[in-house]
Amino acid sequence: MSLPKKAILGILTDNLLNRGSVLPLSDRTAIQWSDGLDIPRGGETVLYTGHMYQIMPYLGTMANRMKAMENSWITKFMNLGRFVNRFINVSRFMAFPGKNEKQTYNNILRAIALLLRKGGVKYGYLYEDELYSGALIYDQGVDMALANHARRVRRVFEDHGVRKVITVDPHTTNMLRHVYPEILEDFDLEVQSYLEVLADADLENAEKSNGEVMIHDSCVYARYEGVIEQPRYLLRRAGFTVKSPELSGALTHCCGGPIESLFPSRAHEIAAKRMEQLRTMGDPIAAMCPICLVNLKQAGKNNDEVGDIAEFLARALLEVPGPKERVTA
Amino acid sequence: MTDMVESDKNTRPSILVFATNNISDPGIDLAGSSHMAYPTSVKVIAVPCSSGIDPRWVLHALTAGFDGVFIAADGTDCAYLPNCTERTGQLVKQAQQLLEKNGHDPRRLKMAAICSVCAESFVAHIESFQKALSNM
Amino acid sequence: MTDRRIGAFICGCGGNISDYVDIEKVRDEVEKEPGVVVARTAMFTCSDATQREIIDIIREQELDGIVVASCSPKLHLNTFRAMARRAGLNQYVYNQVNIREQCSWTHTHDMEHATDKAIRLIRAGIARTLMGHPLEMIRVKTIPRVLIIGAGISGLQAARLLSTMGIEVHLVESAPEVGGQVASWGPLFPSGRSGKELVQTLTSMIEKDDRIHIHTSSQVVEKTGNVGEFDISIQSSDGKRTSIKAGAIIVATGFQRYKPPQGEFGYGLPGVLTLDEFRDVLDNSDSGSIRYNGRDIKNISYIYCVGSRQGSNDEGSHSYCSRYCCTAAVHTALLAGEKQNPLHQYHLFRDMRTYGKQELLYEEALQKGSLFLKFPDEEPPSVKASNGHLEVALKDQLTGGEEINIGSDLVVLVTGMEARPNRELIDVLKLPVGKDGFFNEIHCKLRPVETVMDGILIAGSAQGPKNVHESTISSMAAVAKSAGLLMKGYVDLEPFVAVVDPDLCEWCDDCSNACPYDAIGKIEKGGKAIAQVTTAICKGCGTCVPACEKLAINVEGYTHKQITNMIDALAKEVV
Amino acid sequence: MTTVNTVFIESIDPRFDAAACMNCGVCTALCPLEIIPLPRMLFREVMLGLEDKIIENEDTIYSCLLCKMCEANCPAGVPIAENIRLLRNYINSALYGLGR
Repeated sequence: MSLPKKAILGILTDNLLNRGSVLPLSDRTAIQWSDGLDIPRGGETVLYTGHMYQIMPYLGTMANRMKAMENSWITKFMNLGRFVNRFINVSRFMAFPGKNEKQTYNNILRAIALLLRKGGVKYGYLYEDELYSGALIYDQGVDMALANHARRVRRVFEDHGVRKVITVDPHTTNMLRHVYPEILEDFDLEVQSYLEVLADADLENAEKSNGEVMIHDSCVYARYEGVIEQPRYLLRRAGFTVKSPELSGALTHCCGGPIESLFPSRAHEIAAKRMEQLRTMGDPIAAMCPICLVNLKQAGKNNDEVGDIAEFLARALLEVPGPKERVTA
Repeated sequence: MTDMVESDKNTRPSILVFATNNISDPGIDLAGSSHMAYPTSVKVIAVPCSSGIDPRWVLHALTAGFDGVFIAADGTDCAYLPNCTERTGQLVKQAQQLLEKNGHDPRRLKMAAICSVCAESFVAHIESFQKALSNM
Repeated sequence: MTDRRIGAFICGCGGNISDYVDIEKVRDEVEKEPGVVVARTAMFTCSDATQREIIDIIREQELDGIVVASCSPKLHLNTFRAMARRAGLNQYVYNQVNIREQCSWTHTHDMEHATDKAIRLIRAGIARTLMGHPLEMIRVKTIPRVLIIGAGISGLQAARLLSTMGIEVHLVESAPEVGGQVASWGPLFPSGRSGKELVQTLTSMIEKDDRIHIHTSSQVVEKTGNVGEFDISIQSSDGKRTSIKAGAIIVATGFQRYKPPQGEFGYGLPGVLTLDEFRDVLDNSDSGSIRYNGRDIKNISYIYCVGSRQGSNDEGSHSYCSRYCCTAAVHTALLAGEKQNPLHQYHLFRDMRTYGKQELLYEEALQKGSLFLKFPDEEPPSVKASNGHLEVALKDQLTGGEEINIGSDLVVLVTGMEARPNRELIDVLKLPVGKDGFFNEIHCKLRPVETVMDGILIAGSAQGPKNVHESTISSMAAVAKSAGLLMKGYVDLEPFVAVVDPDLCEWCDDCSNACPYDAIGKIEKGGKAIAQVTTAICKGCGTCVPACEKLAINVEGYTHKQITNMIDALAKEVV
Repeated sequence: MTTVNTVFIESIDPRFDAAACMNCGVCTALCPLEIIPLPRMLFREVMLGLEDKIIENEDTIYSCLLCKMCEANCPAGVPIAENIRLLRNYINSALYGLGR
C-alpha cells in the first residue's frame, strides 16, 4: 500500500492556501540566514530564495518519517490528518530538523549572497514578505490553488516595485520565469538564477587549483531552463577541474526528489542509482538544487560526499570557511 | 577436401539459363550486385521473351554437354505477352517431350518465374535444381 | 574458317572484375578464337581514354565486329554502341558480355573457375558476333496527331498540353460528358479547389481549342497500323463509326472505385458508407453540423485499406496499395471537422501512407484531434449495429493490443481503386495488363508511361492507382513522350525483329498464329506463298520462332545459328 | 474490451496534447523510473477516452519525476511533463476534489 495521495496532496494544498506555503515556516526560520548580512530591504532587483533551501531540512526529516509510515497502520489515519491540518499545522509536528542541518542550508544561502556581493551585483531582499513559489503544488497539478497563490506572490513584487529577481534554485527559477507568465497575465519580471548572474558578473579567478569535482546537473536547470554551461564555467573559474558523469547536461539523471512526498521509497531508489553514477570517480559531488542536495545527501555515505555548488564556489572564492564550517559575514 | 567439393560444385552439374533481357536477366544481375554466390557452372543467355525459346535450343544444350537447362521466365510481369507464363509453360512441355524422345530425363529442364528483384529466389532455384540434377 | 575481323576488349573494372578473374589469362585464351584479330585488357573500358584507344584499334585493324566483356549491358550497351558509331561501325556489330554481375561478383571465391567461366562467356559473345551482321534501325514516318482514350483529368490535361505544342488531338470518351470521376469531387488537397472546378477550367480551355476534337459517348473499336501511323475506328453510342489516323495513342481510361460487397466491414448496415458516399454526405451538409438520416453525427470511425492490400497476389485480387485513399480520408476528416465541432474521429489503419507533402495534412489531422489506431493485418476490425448505433471493435496495436470498442454514428470505409474492366479495349490495342488489371508500363523507372506497343502510352490511373497530382504528372510524361515521337516526323525502332528465310518458308501459318501482335502476313514471292513480317509492328518477342518447324523464321540478334553457336561456345572446355 | 468514453475525453484539459506522438518508444526507453505505460501508452489511453485505464494508472501518474528526460529527447516534441501535470490536475479535481 502506498501513501494516501489524496490526504497528502490535500495537506500540501491546504497549507498553500491557508498558510502561504506547502510546509509553512515561521518568519524567523525563513529569514534567519540573512542575519548580519545587512542586505537592503526591497529594491528593483531582489535576491529571491523562494524558501526552498529553508524548507529542505524540514522536508528531509518529514520524508524520512513518511517512508517509515508508507506501509504502516498510521497511513489509515492520514485522512484524519488532513482534517486536523486545517486547524493545526500538522507538518510542524512531523518535522523537527536538527540545528546543524538548518545551519547547513542557511549557510548555502549566505554563500550565494556573498558571492553575488563579491561579483559586484547590487540587490535587495524582501525578508518576511517573501513567499514560497508554489513549485510543488504546480508539479502535482493542483492548478486552481496555484493560481490564487501566484496572484499573491505577484502582489508582493508589485508592492515592492521589483523589476528583476535573482533566484537561488532551479524550481523557483522555472516557476517565476516560465510558469507564472503562463498563468498570470502580464507577468513580465526579469528572472535569472544566481548562477547565470554570477557567470556574467565580474568575479576574479581563484589563484590555486582546488582539485576535481563531479557535477550533478539539475533536471530543471538543464532541461527546463537551459542552465548547463554556467555552473561549469563558474567552477572552472573557481579553480576546480569539472567532471561530468555519463548522464549529464541535457541528459542528466533525476535525483528522485520530486516524488519524495508521495513515493519516498521509490525516490530513495532513484537517488541511490544516481549516487552510483556520480560516485564512479570518488570525487566530491556538487549539486545545484536543494532537492537534489537533500536526496543525494540521504543516499550518500556521509555529509561530505555531496555539497551545494555555492559551497564549493564560496570555499574557493570567498576566503571564508568551507562547507563544513560556518560561513560568517 | 573442402576445396575439392567447392571446385566440384563449380564444374558440375552445369546449367544453361535462358533469361529475358528486361526482367529476369536484371534479376540475375542483382544476385551478382548483391554478391550472392552460385556455382560458375551456371551460364546465362538472355533473350527478349521466354515465349521465344525454341525447344530445339534446349535439346541442343543437353547434347552439347549441359546437365540441365533453367528457364528464368518473366511470369505475369512480361511486357510482351499477357499470357507469357502459359505460352512458356507450353514450350517447356514440348521441350520435355523432345528431351524424352532423345533419351534425356525431362526433369533436366526446369522453369520458374524470376523477376527483376528475384535475386535470392534465383540462387535458391539454382541450388535446388543442382541438387535435383546431381540425383539424376 | 572465317574472314571476320573481331576485336575483344576485356575490362578489369578497377578490380571489380580483375580481382576475381584473371583477365590476362582470359585475353590469352580469347585471342586464340577464330575471327579474333585483337584482344586487349583495360582497367576501365568505359573511360574516354580507353574508348579512344579502342576506336583507334578499330580503324587500324579494320575491325568488323567488337565484343566488350565488362559489366551488365544494362549499364553500358549504349555507351559502346555510340563508340562503335564513332569508329564508323554499324552499332549492331557490337556485343557486350557481362563478366561482372554474372561472373566476377558472384564467384568471388574461386578465381580459377571464374576465369574459366569468363572465357566461355566471351567465346559465346564472339560466336554471336561472328553470326551477326550490320542492322539498320527501322525508320517509320509519323503523323502529328494523338488519339487520347479517356477524357478524365489525365486525358484532358494531356489534350491541352499536346495542343499547346501544335499537335492535333482526338479525345475519345465513353461517357456522355468529359471530366471523369474528378468532376464529381469536392475540395482537393493541397489547392483546396474542388474537382468540379478543376475539370471546368480544363474543359473550357479544351472546348475553345480548334486543335482538339472531342468524341463523347464513343469507344475505340478497331486499331490497325503501327507507331507513327495508326488507323483507329471509333464508334459512338448511336452506332456511327469514325476513322481517325494518329501517330500515337495515349490511354487514359482511369480507374473505378472499389465497391465493397454486402457485409464487408458492415457495408449495407445503415450508417456504413464508403468514403465517396461520405464525401457526398459532407458536400450536402450545411456548415455547423453533419447530418445523416436525420441524425447529428458526433462520432465517426474510418476503416482504411478496404479494397486495397487485400488477398494474395492472385489474378483480380487487390493486393496493391491504392495510394490516394489515406490522404483522401485524412483530408475528408479535416473537412468534416470544419463542419462540426466537437467531432470525434477515429482512423483505423494498417499503415498511414500520407507520403510527401501529404504528411502535412496528416499532422494537421493529428493536431485537430483525429485519432489513429493501428490494427493488425491479420485481425481487421469488426462493425456491428447495436441499439441504432454502430460499434466498431478493434485491437489497437499502439496500446499493446488493447481491445477497444468505439461507438460510432458513422463508419466510413476508405475504399481503394481498382482497374476498369477494359476487356474490349485491351483486345483492340493488344496492350498487356498486370495481374491487378491495370495497364503495364515497360519499366516504372527506366521507361514509365511507355508500353511494349511502340507509340501507345499510358497516363493516369489506367496504369495503377494514383492521386490527381500523380495522374497529371504521368499524363505530362505521356505528352512529352508522344510529342517527342511525333514532332521529329519519324521514329527509329530497334531492328531486333523477326525475319523470314524465303528459301525455307513454306507458309503453313503457324508463325502467324503464334504472333500476338498480328505482325505476320502472307505474300507471294518467287512463285510461292511465304510469311512476311511487318517490321514496324513486330516487337521481336520471338514467339513465332519455336512455332516454325522449318527453322525458317528468326529474330535478328537471336537467330538459331547464333543461339546454338553460343551454347556450343559456353559448353566447350577451356584447355 | 474497453469502450471509448467521449465524455471523459472532453473533460481533460484541452491543453493536453499528445497528438504528435508516433509511438517510437524513446520516452519509455529513457525513463529513470522505467515506468512502462508512461507516457506513450498512457497518453493514447487518454486520447481514446479509456477512463478506467487512467484510474488504474493513478500511482504511475503521480510517480512521474517530471524530470523531462523523455520530453527533451522526444522526436515529436510532445509536451510530456505538462501532459502528466494535466492528468494529475484531472485526478485532483475529479477524484480528490482538490483545488476547487
